[in-house]
Amino acid sequence: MLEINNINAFYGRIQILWDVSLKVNEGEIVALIGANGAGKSTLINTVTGLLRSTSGSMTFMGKRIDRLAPHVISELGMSHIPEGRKLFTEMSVRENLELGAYPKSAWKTKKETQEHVYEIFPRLKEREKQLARTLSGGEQQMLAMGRGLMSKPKLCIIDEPSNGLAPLVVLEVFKIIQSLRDQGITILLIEQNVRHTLEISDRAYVLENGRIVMEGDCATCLASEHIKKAYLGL
Amino acid sequence: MDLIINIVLGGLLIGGIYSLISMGLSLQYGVAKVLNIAHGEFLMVGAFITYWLQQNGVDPLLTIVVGGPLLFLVGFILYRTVFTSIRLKAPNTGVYESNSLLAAFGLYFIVQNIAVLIWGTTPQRFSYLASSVTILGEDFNENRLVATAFAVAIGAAFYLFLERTRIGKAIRAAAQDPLTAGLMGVDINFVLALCFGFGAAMAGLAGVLISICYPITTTMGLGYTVIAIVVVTLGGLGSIPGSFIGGFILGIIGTGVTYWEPGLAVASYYVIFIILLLVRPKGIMGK
Amino acid sequence: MDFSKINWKKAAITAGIPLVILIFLGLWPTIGPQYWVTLFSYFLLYIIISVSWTIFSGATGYISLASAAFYGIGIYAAALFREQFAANLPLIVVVLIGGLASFVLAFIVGAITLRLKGIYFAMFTFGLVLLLKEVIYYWEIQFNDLRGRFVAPESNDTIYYYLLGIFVITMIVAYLIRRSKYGLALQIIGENEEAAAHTGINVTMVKVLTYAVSAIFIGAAGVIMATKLTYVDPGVAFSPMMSFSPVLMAIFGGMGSIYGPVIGAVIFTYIEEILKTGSMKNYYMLIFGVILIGVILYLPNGIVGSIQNLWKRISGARRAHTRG
Amino acid sequence: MWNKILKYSIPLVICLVLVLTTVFASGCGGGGTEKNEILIGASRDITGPMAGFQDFGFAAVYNMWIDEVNAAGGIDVGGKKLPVRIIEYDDGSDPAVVTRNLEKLITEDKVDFLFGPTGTASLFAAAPIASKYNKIIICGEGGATTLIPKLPSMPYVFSVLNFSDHFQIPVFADICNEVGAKSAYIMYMSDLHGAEYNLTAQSEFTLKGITVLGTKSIPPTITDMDPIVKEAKASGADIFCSFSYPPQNILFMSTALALDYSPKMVLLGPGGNFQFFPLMFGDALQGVMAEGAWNAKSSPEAGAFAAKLEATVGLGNMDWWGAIVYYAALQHFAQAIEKAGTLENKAVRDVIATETFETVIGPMWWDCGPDHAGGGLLPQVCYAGQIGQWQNGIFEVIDPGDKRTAAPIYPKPPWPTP
Amino acid sequence: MHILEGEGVTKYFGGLAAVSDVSFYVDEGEVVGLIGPNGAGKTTLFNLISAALEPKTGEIRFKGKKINGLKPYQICRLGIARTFQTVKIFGNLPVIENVRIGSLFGPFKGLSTADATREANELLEFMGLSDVAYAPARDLTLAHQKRLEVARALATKPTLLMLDELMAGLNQTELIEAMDLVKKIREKGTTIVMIEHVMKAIMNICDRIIVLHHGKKIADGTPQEVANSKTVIEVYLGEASDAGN
Repeated sequence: MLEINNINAFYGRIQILWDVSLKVNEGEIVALIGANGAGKSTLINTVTGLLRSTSGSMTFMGKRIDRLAPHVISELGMSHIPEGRKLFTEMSVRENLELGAYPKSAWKTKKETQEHVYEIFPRLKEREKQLARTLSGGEQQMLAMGRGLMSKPKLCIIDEPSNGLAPLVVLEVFKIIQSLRDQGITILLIEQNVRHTLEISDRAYVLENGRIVMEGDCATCLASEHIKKAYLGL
Repeated sequence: MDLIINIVLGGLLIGGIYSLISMGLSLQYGVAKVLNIAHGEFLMVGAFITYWLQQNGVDPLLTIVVGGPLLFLVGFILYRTVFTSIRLKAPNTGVYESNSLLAAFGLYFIVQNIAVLIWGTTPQRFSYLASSVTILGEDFNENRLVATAFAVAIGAAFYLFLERTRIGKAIRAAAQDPLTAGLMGVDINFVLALCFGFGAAMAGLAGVLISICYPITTTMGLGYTVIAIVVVTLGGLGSIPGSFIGGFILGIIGTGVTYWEPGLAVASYYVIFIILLLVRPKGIMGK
Repeated sequence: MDFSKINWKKAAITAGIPLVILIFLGLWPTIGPQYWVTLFSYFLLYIIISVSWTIFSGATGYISLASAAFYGIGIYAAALFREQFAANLPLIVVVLIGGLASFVLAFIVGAITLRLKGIYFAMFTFGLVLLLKEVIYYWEIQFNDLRGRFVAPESNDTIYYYLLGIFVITMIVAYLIRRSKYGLALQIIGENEEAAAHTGINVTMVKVLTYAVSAIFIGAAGVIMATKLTYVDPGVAFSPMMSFSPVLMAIFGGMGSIYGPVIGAVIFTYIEEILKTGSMKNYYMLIFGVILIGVILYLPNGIVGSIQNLWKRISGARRAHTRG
Repeated sequence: MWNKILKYSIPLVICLVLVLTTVFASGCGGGGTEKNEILIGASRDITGPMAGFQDFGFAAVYNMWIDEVNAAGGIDVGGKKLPVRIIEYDDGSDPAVVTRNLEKLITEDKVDFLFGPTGTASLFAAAPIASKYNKIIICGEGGATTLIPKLPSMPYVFSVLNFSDHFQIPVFADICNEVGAKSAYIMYMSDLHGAEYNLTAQSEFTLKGITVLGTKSIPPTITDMDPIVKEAKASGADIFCSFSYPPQNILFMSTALALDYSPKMVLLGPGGNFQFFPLMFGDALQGVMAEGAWNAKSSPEAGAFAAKLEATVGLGNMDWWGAIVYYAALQHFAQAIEKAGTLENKAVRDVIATETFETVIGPMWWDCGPDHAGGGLLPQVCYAGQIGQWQNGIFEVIDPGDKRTAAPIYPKPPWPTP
Repeated sequence: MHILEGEGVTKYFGGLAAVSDVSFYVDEGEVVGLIGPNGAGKTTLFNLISAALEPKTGEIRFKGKKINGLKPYQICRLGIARTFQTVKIFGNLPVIENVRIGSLFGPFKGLSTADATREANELLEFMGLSDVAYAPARDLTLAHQKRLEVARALATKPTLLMLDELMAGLNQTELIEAMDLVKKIREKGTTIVMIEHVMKAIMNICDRIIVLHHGKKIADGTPQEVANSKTVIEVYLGEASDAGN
């Protein structure tokens, strides 16, 4: 579904990504793991079109996307749930969701999609009229995810959903991610909470210093000495 | 009591026009991040188009249908050609803001010069609904009443547009966080150009209404720009409702001070302005 | 310090060129035609103002629009102490008073606006200019039955040499600040104020003091110009163009080097002169506006910055060529 | 090779620039030694807020005058007829730029004489510069009493226009007494012009038994006059005085019409006496007064001049305040040059300051103080009129005495219904 | 002797306690690790100590003297230097200038220009950055930028150095180099507090570890003690327990 081949990317004059290749198949949860500053955000920004790669190619749903503007890519069915939620804090829950359905195709069916999102996150329905900034951390994450679903995406990129959440809430979030997959949404999950991520994912890539240093199914990764030492603190 | 009625109602009657100008600037400055020094020039152009059409027998209020869309188009094209290019070339927001301020200055010079060449600098006026209406025992200009009604209607229509429509929501989202709005699939360059265009259109509409009420000159623009900057600061940068309310507040303050000492009316705007910046730079509606 | 040969040559050039220019400027009233002495006075005035503006705003990125306030304070110092037909203080003392008054005003403004960042600082300083203008207008009319005041005129040469003196001091101070550790501090405050504070810089003190010092020259220039204008009123003294001109000039010339604002000021003043008095005088604002937008679109680093970039590209290409 | 060129190019470029500047600048300063024209310089408000005056003020008159003079072959200077040419620079009504423009005109363009700029503030900026360089300046629009004590030290400044205590307001107070107006409300612009008119009016009115019921100053930036008009209406004064400029006078008229404020007597400042006012307000202007007046009925000469001016600038640009005295001053000026027989400023000035010549307003001379040593003002007797009133579309002179062209209408009729 | 002490330090952000009633100490010569999940309040605590923020309640003492209420530059001149989670170098300046700034302004009595240059060269040598001394700082790799930030902090002659996620984003080799660096700095006699996510580094270098979670201190002890603490494991590995609340 998403295929990234040997891309390189720079911030200013510093090269951040070095020959990164990555593949997401339909119906999978693919985990992208890496420490702070490993280049995960840069990779995502490149995929979503905020940053131009200098070489390499990216295809999504069989279409080249490396030179497309962010809003065009999102119209193709890719949704990015950004790190730190990035909600429109001065707008209501409902308006945040509506903005998620901004692409023209999604806007027409926004009422039904919204009902669907409320089914997944019943708590959002209760708080429909509240301003986004008055929500708790967990609710905000749910709103961010709900907003991401409003465009009826085929691929959902979820960036650090557990960031700053209490453990119980984290579990809930991960459960929801699994249920999304069950509804047929492909997911690229970027996380620091390595253990949980690997438990729910199908495959994983490990990004270090802008390079993919390991890829494979999650059991292998969990068993790897490198992962244990570097990320699990064992 | 008479005095209070006069101050409050009189203030509201000027405030409507202030609101309209300021909402326009708020869109250009709060969302598109262009401190448009030429804002008042669009107003002046709107006023003179009305004057010119009126001289040729067109009802001034009908000009709203022509002037608004025309200036919207001008603003939209200006943003797409000049300011988008400045934005894309600037390494950060600070550089974009200062460069677009300078470009707006250039625009100010250009528009002003063209207007002087076409219309000269003699003050102009025409008579429209020039009679008075008695409200609560006090006389008020009928044309002010009509202008304020139109200003409020235009303001309310625009507010509904922002609240209810897809593009309106995108504009509000872009005002808060343009990057994330982009993530939602909003074409930021288009939305910002739209904002600039709407800003110009509102200035133009305010110009139409001003020409109905007051004498006009080709050099009046800058004064209104300064008032708009004060109101936008008063209401909070980027807050459209803030600018709307701020306009009325400034109108009332201005009228009140005029009753007491007209020579200090303008000074009082600046006093409010700099005190507000010191005490509450986010404005009355900012958080 | 590395006292290698190249440094000496460089030092000779860096000290020599200003010396040549200074001698030229010093002799100008004797070799230049009468009006060109006046024109050069205006060059010097705008150089002083744009360089002073750049000392603080160019380095820190805080756009100050209060130049007109400092200039106006200087003008009013002259109006009060160098009146026509009155017992007056010596001109040099009034220049000092003007500079000092501007210093004090800038110090107060700096101290109370510390909280304001970015565009808010710019707006505050601009509001201040407008407020001063309105209040002084009101005050003069209400309490002194005056609109403007007459200032004792000075000869063109006196005005020129005073401006030249202020210009030299301004350039030296700008150069020293740029070279000293305070210049460094200003520059890194502009880059990252937070990190600067945690590196041991008293950000508040550096900012307020430099701002106040940079205002001295603008105020002093105001005193001198008042003797040239001979009639001043608040509209002349606090003309908003005096706030915008230095910004336009500095950006036009480029703020990366000390020459940028100088070149910007000279070119700007000269273009204005040609346009206003030439056959295109009815279109000068139009042409001026087009030039302004053109520069922003096509020379975003200013004239000096663009030349430097070009220079780098040429010398870079040359180096690459040598290597290849 | 390239290295060296690049290294030395900076000082080379700088030296080149310096040399070129000197050469270019000295080239600019040159000019023919043989005089074959009379060069007059003026800094005018071509683009600024007062640029309207370019069409109907002093500029309209002197342009017509120059055309006339040149059509007649020029001014006779020592037996040789020299044509007149004017150089105008734009000052955008910024007095600071006026100063700079005049210096350029005097020192670079080497003009022989100067014509005044637009507006009182600019005139005040121009007068000391003209004095500094000893250049004759004939001033048009603007002037204020503050100038009078300065004039002895400015012998080259000749200010044509009449201002506040310089005869207008005393005459107005006499008219008020004549028709029986008893009380006044004064609105004045918070600048020199307004403040002086206000002060003079306050003392003149008190002197002549007219009560001042209210006084308000307005800033030049005023956009809304409702509060003042309402207050004036409430005061019930017989007379309303607006000592301000055309934009404010227009604003006052619009506001008064809309709020139906029609006092028995309305006196307007500049603008009220220009022909564009009746074009703008039509019948509503019946009975409205303004300061400074003349019309085609003032004298046969004035009638001929009015016809000539109207043919040149059009009816809409007629100025019934200053035009005739500007023209008279120029006629006087030309005769003074011919009499002096030179363009040397000192000689010409002495003639201007002492001689009386026949002009469109009759015999005209300058009041230059004791021994004719200072700058000049026109004596009261030279003016065609001080106060005018619109009567059936004509700006009638209503001064008591022989200048009067029609009797004042009092009270003025109420506003016509729209 | 406790070189740095905190007592009941509390800071709210919009009603939420980012740091809540935290008491801690650091002894002279120690290397103390500060760990906890994202959002635990570690960086906030750093900001409170370095006076970027002011605590709502509680007291922070340095060498026995109360330091809250001082300005950041005063803290720096007292001898507390810090680095930032997201590097805050002066990108347009050459590397050596970045370090010189530290020497010129940081110590209680700033150095002369010549001394500062000499010292900067020494520090760059020490940090292994001599090769890039005249390059603009923004052109450095992330690892080098982090080192540069440490060098700048050291130039202010601190007795206490606070490192915020020095190891984040480094590869294995760079990680080992960074760990060596910390040890070297410590050998010079500088006390160190470090926020770190890389467990290997923390376990390896630190004498003592303080664990924060949801703004509260939940553990304080030697690496072994912390590693064996049930609460810490639960919090860190996200087991289903309610340890944080």
